[in-house]
Amino acid sequence: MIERHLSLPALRFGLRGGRFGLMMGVALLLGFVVLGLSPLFVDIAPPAQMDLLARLAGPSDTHPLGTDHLGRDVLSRLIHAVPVSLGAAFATMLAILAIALPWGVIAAVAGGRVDMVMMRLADIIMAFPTLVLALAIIGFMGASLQASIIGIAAAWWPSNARMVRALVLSASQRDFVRAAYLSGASRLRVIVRHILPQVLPPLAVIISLETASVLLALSALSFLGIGAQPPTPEWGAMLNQARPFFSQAPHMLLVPGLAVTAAVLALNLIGEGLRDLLDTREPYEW
Amino acid sequence: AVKQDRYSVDPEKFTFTTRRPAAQIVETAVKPDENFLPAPLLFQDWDYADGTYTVTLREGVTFSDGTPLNADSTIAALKLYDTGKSDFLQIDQDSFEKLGEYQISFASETGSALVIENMTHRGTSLFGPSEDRAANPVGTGPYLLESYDPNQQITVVRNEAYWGDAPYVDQLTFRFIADDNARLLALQNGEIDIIGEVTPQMLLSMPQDGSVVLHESRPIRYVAMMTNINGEAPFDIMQDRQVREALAWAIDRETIASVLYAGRGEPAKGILPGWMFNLGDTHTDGFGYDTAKAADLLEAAGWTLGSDGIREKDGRKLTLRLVAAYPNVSTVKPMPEMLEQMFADVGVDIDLVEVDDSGVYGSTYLDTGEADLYLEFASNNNTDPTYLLNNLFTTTTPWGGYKFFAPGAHVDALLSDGRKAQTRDEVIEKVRAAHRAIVQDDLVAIPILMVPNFALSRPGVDVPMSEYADWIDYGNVTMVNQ
Amino acid sequence: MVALLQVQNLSVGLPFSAPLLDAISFDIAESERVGLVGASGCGKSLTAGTLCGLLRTPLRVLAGSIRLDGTSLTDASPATWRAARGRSVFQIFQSPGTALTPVRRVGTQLAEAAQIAGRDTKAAVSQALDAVALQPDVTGLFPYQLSGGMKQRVLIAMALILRPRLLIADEPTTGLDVLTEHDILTALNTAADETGASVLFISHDLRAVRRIATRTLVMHAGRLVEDADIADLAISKAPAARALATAATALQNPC
Amino acid sequence: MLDIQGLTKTFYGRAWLRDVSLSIAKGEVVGLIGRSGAGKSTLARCLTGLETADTGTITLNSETITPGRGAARQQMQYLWQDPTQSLSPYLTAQNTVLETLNGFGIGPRAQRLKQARSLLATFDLPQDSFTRRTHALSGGQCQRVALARALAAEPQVLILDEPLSSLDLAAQLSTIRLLQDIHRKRATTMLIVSHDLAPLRHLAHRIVVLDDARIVEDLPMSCFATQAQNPLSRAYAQTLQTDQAEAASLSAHRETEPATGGA
Amino acid sequence: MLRFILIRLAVAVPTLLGMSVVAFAIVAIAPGDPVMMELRALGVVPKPEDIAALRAEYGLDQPFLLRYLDWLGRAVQLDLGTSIATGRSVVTEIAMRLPATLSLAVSALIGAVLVSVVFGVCALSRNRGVAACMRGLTILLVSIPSFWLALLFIYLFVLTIGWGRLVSDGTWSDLILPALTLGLGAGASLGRVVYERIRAELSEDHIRLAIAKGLAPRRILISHIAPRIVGPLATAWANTFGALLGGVVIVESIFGWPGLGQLILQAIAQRDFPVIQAYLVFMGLIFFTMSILADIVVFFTDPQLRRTLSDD
Ligand SMILES: Nc1ncnc2c1ncn2[C@@H]1O[C@H](COP(=O)(O)OP(=O)(O)OP(=O)(O)O)[C@@H](O)[C@H]1O
Ligand SMILES: Nc1ncnc2c1ncn2[C@@H]1O[C@H](COP(=O)(O)OP(=O)(O)OP(=O)(O)O)[C@@H](O)[C@H]1O
Ligand SMILES: [Mg+2]
Ligand SMILES: [Mg+2]
Repeated sequence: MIERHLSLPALRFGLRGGRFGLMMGVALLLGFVVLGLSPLFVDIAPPAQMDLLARLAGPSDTHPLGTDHLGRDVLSRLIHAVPVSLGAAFATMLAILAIALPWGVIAAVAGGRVDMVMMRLADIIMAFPTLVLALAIIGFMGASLQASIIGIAAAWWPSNARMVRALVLSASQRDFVRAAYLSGASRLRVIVRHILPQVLPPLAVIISLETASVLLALSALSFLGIGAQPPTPEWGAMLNQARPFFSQAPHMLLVPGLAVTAAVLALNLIGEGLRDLLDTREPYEW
Repeated sequence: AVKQDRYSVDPEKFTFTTRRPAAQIVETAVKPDENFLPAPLLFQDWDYADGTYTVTLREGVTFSDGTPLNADSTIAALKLYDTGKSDFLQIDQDSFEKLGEYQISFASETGSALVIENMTHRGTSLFGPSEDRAANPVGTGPYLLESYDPNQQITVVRNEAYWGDAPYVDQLTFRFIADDNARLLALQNGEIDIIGEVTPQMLLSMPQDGSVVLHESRPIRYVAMMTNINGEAPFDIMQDRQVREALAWAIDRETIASVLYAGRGEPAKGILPGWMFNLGDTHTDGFGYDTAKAADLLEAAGWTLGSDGIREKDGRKLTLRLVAAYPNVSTVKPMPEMLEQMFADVGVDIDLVEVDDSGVYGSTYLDTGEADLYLEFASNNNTDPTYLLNNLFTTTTPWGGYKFFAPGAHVDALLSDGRKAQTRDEVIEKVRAAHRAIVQDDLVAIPILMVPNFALSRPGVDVPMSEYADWIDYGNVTMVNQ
Repeated sequence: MVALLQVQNLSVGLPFSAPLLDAISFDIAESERVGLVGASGCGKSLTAGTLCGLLRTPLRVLAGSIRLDGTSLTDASPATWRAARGRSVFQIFQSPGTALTPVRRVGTQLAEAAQIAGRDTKAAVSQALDAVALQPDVTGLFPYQLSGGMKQRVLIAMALILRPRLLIADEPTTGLDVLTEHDILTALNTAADETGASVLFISHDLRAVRRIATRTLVMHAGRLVEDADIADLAISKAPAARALATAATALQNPC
Repeated sequence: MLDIQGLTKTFYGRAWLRDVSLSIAKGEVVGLIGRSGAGKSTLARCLTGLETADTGTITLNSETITPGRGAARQQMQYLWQDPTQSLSPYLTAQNTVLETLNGFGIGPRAQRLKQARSLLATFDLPQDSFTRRTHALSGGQCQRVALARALAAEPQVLILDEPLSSLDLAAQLSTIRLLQDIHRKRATTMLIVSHDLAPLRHLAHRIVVLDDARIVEDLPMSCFATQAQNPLSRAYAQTLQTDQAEAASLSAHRETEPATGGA
Repeated sequence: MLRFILIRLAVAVPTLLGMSVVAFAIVAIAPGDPVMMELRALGVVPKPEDIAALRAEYGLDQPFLLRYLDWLGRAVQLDLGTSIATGRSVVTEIAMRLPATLSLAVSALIGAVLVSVVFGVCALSRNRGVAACMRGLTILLVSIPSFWLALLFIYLFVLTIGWGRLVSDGTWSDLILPALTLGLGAGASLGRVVYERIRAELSEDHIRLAIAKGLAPRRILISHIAPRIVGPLATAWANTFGALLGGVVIVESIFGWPGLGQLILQAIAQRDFPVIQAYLVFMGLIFFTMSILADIVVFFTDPQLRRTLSDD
């Protein structure tokens, strides 16, 4: 009869698939971090160094992943793109959270008319397809990585604000939250000590899944040529440059494509894995 | 296949936007000859004296609706043109006079001696009277509009009543494929026969096994960097001519030419090709590739090498914003990245902006002067020798010109004198002087390459190329047996 | 005579940790009504769930055997379980509020049971509703339109329709007021009388157990500590059983 | 002392409380019974500000109060129907009580932790459970912590929503003892909501029956069994009698085995 | 029912108005003068009078609010202005492209829904191997960038095997590859939702009762789980449809599919302001229609909601 809120058995006996996935995801992400840091320790050709005689060359000893249309080393570009691509995704997510978190929390806590107005405003932005709104914003700002970060963040935050609001709302309706207020805790303390701890774990899930989507969106923009500008090494931009040569030099297309997929996969695995770990529901088996 | 549907149904905008497809349906008054001098087409003969043009029309030409081309219909067509928003010819509307059944006269609003020369521009094609020029364009050309599927394709069929030599091809279909890559792949895949608007990337990635054939004209398009000589800080570095010259010496044109445009480009000394208008190429000296000289020039200008390999002066880094946009990035790609590398070798840091978007280009960078260098790919696609220089480098155009790279009064004077000069020689004289000022003395345009006009086709197709893309005669494409 | 349900040395728990049910053994004879009592969290619901094959995943049977009506259900295939459920064993759950599917009408859910039992739908449903003193028109209602007591009676009606050999009732009256509790227990007795089913009645309240059963199993911390007549609990050797009896007495007597 | 006048509450067009008036004297313990869904909890929640009544006034010591606001937040404390759900899983038992002491500024700051611990100790909670979080406590222990928290606020009125129904018998018994104890020591005014009359015999001075959103009976406990008029009240009185009869059968053994008495 | 829709529409009005403001403002406050843009694009040498005349024609000399009200007034009469680039009315322009985009988005959605059910249900399979594989595949498909997948498909199916064409003119056979590209990723994301939803239902008490009754898994899925999850799923479908409409931008340009995506890309590049505005408004409208449809599904599948909303 006694239901536990944070069923710890799940954490203790986490034997579900999520565990494995989470570990894979973390390993992949760590792999990217190591890859991104490797230029500090290993001697790697500068990403912009051109070897115009060795253009579009396939994998070889000197260029393990081949060269691009300007004879630049694809591996080096791939590695130097790690901080750019992942960094941009995290920066975007940060920007999204910077708006969505206060927006969602304030709307949920204030309730009533404030909540309604804030959510209507979010609805308005949400009604436009994210990518298109981002395109429009970038169109007016001029193409650059910063512009696409701003564009994506501006078009993306409302859905996250909604999620945050829903989380805070359901967290604040728990009996113990209202009990804490009635037995003397100040509103601020209720938010910080009783609501936030409930919200953080699911938020971690949302953040990693959303960062994955943001990474996809950013690379899509770069692929369209309106995100990161050459010669900045960035996976989406590398794909954009690889496109004309994709029948001649498929490695140019495969390598960054796989990198994007792996990075997005890592974030998704982490998100799903966390969700599985936090999942207190235990489905019946039929 | 061509890149974009520029067809507009707005009658007032129609003239300038139909371009290639409409070129088969309507004709201009004159056409460019080998040396880019106007040659007779609908105008048989013309004469200019004391500000008045007297024109004799070709006889026996009829519009596709049966209206004969005569003094009345020609004046109507020219007036129709001028009622549009594109007052490009600047003909004095009140000056039209019918001198005979096939003879008219008119005058220029601005006293220009080059109105006829400007009539080789496809935008000035003569349309016959028609209620709806979009659905039913009436022209004198070799083809008739068959069907128009907006943004997808335009099909034209042979006009059996054409006054001139009948074209070979019965029917032409122009497909619009915006994506450069898709255009090439579609050609490779046998879905289309010819593609226009060929980019260097397409040439780089073009299969070398003969499954795609390259057609080219004489070099006509220039690739050059316009320099912002009137910018405000932080875009004021290019005001120093020494820096401009240093950059000019830092470009390895030979390498670029051999890598890009399938090796078909040539290192350029200017932005007008020497063969055009018999300009010759002795009036400019050009710049070689000499990094030491470039470094010396920068040193002399006070830019000394910093520890990170980037030059600096008074604590300020030598970072220049290079915008590559006109007419779209894909026409020059990947040249900006190569330039960036070359400038890095002499200690110049480039902040590269690629915008595939003339709108942003104009409003964000060009009109505001918020860049140091503007990489452009264009040509004097007109038989008016002053056309390009006047449009880009004077302050006397109706919109005030692109003030950030106009050298000033002396070039303004040269070009306006040139436009009003009574003899062709005098015109060319002035153009040479202005050209030299622009690309050599004042160096507001750093020339890089001179590039032909390209088309790609499947094997077995011979395309009669023209330097001027709008004048490629697709109707006379021939099949050659191999 | 062989008992209907034989449970031997049944242990249930998470793998690699101390079992939550520890070597439980008991029998229930045909048509017998047995009570199962114990403090909160001692493993009563777990026992009931195990008997229906409704353990949630990481939990599982660690040892022991269950035989129902001659069939062994330990390590049975899903199909065997499916065949046993409903007709051989059926359970009424602790929380009536959420037990019925919210989006389907009560009638449909009862009819579904009739189909499983292979009985004439209309007759069986109306007969069952009558037996638990519900109006026939509840069939047209959705669960949210019923009170807790009515929902619990619908579940008992479902048991009447299914006619299982063994009916498990897991605290069917918790959260309901005493008056409703009284009605439910009456209905449960009616159901058992009509179908001749054996009943395992689970509760922490001896008073409720007394209305259904005499023989009572007492659980404490996952073990079965007593199996006796309800009246004998107060003199049981097991302290847990005695505590229960004492508490029940103390609560019912004015101080 | 606590005076409720004309309280009305409707949800979705249906009235769950209709013109409910009730006054409770200082130190009095009132039992509120009724069938499931009669509106008992709704009444209790209206008194603590968890719901806002549509109409009606509540006065405490002749001052009109808004439940859950201002001083009323401290003066009226509420004990949730499910004690485990009303304790934060993020706080230890002693921090839960400390939060209330801090929140209402009770006692000198430096003394509060000690105060919290001694309060918990008076509720028979073992020392080692003070620093445990609620998920490591049993249901009965949770309820004690919740009670300790409510009393830490030093309220004038304590409202308990079915304090027994989620507990097993042994826990019910000890909770009753505890409440009796509290009342003896502090003479706190209490309103106890229950759906069963039996346990209230040990606690309540007065029984109020709520049915169909109205108060239908209001009698002292001592004469409830004999004087109740309303059919529902009679039915409740009836359960008392059958219970007593059945209890007799159990106590028979008790007399033969006196050693078994415990708790 | 009708009441419900009316209420829903009434609630939507302020949001729709807000949307129109955003659509209008995004363009109005954008830097750059559309008139100069247009003239430049036309290669025209304009006189200042021409510029002024053109500005007046587009009403650009009016204050913002006036322009907005005027635009809105015409918009409700379905007059969204004239495309600067083509001179056609914007409504015609959109109507011309809409069928292609809708057929692409709808077929991708249908495919995605089917795929998602397969993914979702298989991921819950009792066979742990199958379940793990399905979940893995779902996550993988969610993670693959659609544009990259499109290029791989082109490489594989068009260039290597020769099944499709690159230049599509809107015929059905040309739809398969783009729809597949769009649908797979969306299907995988929806599959996650299906999986989550079914899993949530499977831990509900009422499913426990259904199992205890002895119902077969298929019956439980169809008659106890499905009616509970179609509501939330419909909402997810509506959102996915919105996302697909955004996603077509890239896929259309890769496959040369003549739809709205190409239109908007071009319009943004050319600053064809009336088209951008109309497109944004239009997308908002589609989104709204979809979410109203989803709400109707929710309304129909939740008896309690149905009662409460028709009660008062
Ligand atoms: N999935 C699980 N994982 C770990 N422990 C569990 C799980 N399910 C139940 N338990 C534990 O098993 C014990 C027995 O639980 P059960 O639900 O059978 O108790 P109960 O006797 O029915 O109690 P109540 O009277 O409160 O219903 C409890 O201590 C509970 O915490
Ligand atoms: N926030 C709410 N919104 C809508 N209806 C509500 C709300 N709170 C309570 N109700 C309804 O009011 C009715 C009375 O509820 P209340 O909790 O007061 O009953 P109760 O007498 O305490 O019953 P129980 O003995 O089951 O606890 C219930 O039927 C419930 O559905
Ligand atoms: Mg239980
Ligand atoms: Mg209640």
